[in-house]
Amino acid sequence: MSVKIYFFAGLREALGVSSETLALPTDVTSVAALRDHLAARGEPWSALASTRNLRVAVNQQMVGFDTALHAEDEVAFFPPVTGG
Amino acid sequence: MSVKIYFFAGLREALGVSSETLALPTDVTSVAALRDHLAARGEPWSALASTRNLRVAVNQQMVGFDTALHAEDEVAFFPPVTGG
Amino acid sequence: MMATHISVSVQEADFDVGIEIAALSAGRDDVGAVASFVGLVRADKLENIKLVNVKVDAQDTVDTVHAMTLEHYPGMTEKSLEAIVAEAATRWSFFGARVIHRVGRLLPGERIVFVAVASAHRGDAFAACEFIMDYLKTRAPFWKKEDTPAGGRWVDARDSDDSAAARWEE
Amino acid sequence: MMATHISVSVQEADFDVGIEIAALSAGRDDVGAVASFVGLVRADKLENIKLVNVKVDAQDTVDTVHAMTLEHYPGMTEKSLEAIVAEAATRWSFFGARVIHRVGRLLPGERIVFVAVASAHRGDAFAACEFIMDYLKTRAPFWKKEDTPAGGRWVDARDSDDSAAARWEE
Repeated sequence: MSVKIYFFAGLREALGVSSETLALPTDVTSVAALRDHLAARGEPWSALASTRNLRVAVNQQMVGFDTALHAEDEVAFFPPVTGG
Repeated sequence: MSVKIYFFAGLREALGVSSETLALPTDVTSVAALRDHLAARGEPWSALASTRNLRVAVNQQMVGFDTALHAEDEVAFFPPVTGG
Repeated sequence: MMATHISVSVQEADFDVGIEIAALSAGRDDVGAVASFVGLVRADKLENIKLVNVKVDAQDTVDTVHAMTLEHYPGMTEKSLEAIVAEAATRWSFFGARVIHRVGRLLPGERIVFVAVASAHRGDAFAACEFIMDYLKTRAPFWKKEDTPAGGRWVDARDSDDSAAARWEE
Repeated sequence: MMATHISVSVQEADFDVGIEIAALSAGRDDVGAVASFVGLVRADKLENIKLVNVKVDAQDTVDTVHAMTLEHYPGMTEKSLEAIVAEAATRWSFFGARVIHRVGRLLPGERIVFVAVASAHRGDAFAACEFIMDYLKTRAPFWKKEDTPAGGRWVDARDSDDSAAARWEE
């Protein structure tokens, strides 16, 4: 299955990427597994591990990292929001 | 001494007068005495006695009826304010 | 430290809300928050008067248009509003406040009162604005008269707004 | 009973405060209160950046003009703001609410956020407006970046606003 992934703010800048569509390996079935899968790409992707209090949303809802992923999910990683 | 007297709202309408300048008898030295002095004129001035919770201001400050009067004071009688 | 700028108007004319709010932060970069309030004449406040209008057909709705007339004490009203704002300035920190209150005849849906407070922080702006409104609705020298088919009727002072103002007491 | 009208915009463009406030009561006579809030960019929020500018003469004040850039999560930001207003509608009674938040590059003194709530009563309007603002300042998906002479710097999430939002928790 594939998911659409977004990155925002400092994380987006660190990665140099704002979004990508990714076909997931079969063992990547949760948000945490996806984060680790991306971070394992090496620099600059290790920013996903080093971003303090990394937050994640699935289908535009803030969720925990144990959340399961489904085909066509929209996943977004970002630092804590600073508000408006 | 003389004072300037104002009447507002329902009291003004009941009296048919919005203001007058009055030379006070020497025994009228307080707000209460002024009210009684005016009410003693008979109809429609007895409205000053019948207005529920009659309020008074001297020189544009709300005061009690025992407040002393001085020459050139501005005295205003009115019903309780209804606010804006 | 700059003095708090207080501006109070009691007038028959309507006012421009956007211009008034913008004026409170014009030319400065230290205002982070402008809280404001617009009060309007509500038709249902006068709805008891509707009862005396027998509604026969659609044409009769013309008869159920009500109005109110607001009287004030020129001079004292402005002073009392300025005093309210000055008291707010002792409780909260803000740069400026604008109060406009209309008098005369007003129809349902019309703007009647405007209060805006400009501060660095939204907490101060909101609290001062609401405080000024609560006092204004209870203690400022205004008297309301409702138009009725039988003529004008002066509104009695109410208790509900007094309790809103009372919560600010120590 | 009419449904609460909720309108949320996230946009780069500035907005007209007077028009927005007037729209909430246009054509109706049951709105007695419109509480609103305008948030502006404060220069002193960025003042730490001033320290790196050595001020030699009056001409140098040009160098101390700062800016900030606001990023959001298109789609989720609007949804979260609508959810905030819907939650407010479960707590207080109001007819309509309007939320506008700007994104992109903003200079000190510029409007950044607008919230207005129209209700029959001022207590509901004030409380809902302040509630929406408190949540908006803490939980809505916005990220602030300050322009500095050395480049942009992302602002860390703060705790002070979280406590403002926390007071609404049961």
